[in-house]
Amino acid sequence: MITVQFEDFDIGEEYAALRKQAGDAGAIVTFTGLVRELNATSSSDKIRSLTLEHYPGMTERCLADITAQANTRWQLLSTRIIHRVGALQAGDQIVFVGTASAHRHHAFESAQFIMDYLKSEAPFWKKQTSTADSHWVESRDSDAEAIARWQKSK
Amino acid sequence: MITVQFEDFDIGEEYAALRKQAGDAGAIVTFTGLVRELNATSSSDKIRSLTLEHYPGMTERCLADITAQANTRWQLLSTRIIHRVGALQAGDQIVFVGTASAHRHHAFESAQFIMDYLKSEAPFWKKQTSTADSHWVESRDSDAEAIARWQKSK
Amino acid sequence: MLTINYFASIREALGKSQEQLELPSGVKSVADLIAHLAAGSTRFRALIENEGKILVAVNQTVVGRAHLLFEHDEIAFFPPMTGG
Amino acid sequence: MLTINYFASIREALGKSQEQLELPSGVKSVADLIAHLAAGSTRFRALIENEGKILVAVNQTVVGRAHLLFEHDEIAFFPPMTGG
Repeated sequence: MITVQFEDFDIGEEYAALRKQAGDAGAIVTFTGLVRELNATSSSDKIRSLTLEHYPGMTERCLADITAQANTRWQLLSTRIIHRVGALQAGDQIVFVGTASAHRHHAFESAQFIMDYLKSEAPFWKKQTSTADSHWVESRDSDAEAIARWQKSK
Repeated sequence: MITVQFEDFDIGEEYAALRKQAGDAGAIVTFTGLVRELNATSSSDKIRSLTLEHYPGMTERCLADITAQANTRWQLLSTRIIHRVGALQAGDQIVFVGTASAHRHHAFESAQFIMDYLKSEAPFWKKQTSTADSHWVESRDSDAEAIARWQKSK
Repeated sequence: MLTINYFASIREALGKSQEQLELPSGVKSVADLIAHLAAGSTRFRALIENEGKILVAVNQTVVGRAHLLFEHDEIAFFPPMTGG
Repeated sequence: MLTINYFASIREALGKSQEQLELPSGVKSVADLIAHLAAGSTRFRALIENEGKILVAVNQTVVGRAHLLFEHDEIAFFPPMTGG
């Protein structure tokens, strides 16, 4: 299931839903992304808030496509993606990815794959307000490199 | 923190504790291992229960050593390992590994590393009672191979 | 009629999130549309000339500049994604 | 005095989980101890001869058969681990 929402989410509830839906799972992996207080580019510039924008329609489609790709590469019993949009504060939860499989490596790798593709291909944009200024976050080369790794190992 | 216990555990609570302890984390990964109903070696042989035995003292020491190794390889803000012992039923939770880091790849890889080493090096043994019989589970080559992968990428 | 969406820094720079226009005669591809929009708007021209990478999606799929356009296409301009 | 622990299938096959014995004279290494135990117990001999891999830990660290033993060592025999 894929959800783009303003509201926060509860990891305990999401885990319970994955476990229930997966049936005979041997492994459940969850990833949660949070708003860091310290800016990655400067240790003194403290992030006060983030605003997340998305492209309604294309975002959901893109996440569904990433999930479909993960399902062709690994044996998955259930997957879950939640991405928040709107105004967020330092420490807030931004994104959740959960995967359930019979095998632990399938659950681990698919969750990492979904996060790597989500970062580079799903139409979300972050605007960051920090102690220094307010600006749109720039994409990072490391995110494109994370994708290249999966394409090589196909 | 490392715990070997008879009691079940709650993913929501463990996640909340990791998040609190980690401070300025950008990524939290959780892995939960569950008792599968279907035997990996036969699709008709249903697992009724598992009994988990460990080596008190050595097990905790070994898990602490694996955690220390993970901390030298990745930048981690907090880690958590829980492993249950005693009698478990199909569908029960067996093991929990949680990692928190500023960076998502650190959180993902360290959780996978801890699970791989836990499986091959921590003194736990499973006895399985299924529809067919009752026997000690044999170790699998794939678990040793998972370790070899980390040694290569050192 | 084409629907054109602008997101994030592009939306802010243009001061609008959406516009609709008849497929202009002579506009066959995304590259043609960019040239058409740049000819009609100083802000759009500045954006194309000064901004780094600008992505284009047609009908919610990212495409190259040579991609052909048709009546009723949904087009979007946005910077590289920074979600997650 | 040595403390010897047996776990899992080894414990079940021997019918005991722990024993204590004086370091026998002539027993310098893990291999020597295995030979000593096998000489004194049909069950232990059968286990060593028939079972696949048996691991040995001394003072809670897995060691090879050449590892030297000392007074007060804590020794353990067990099959390969299957946790997680």
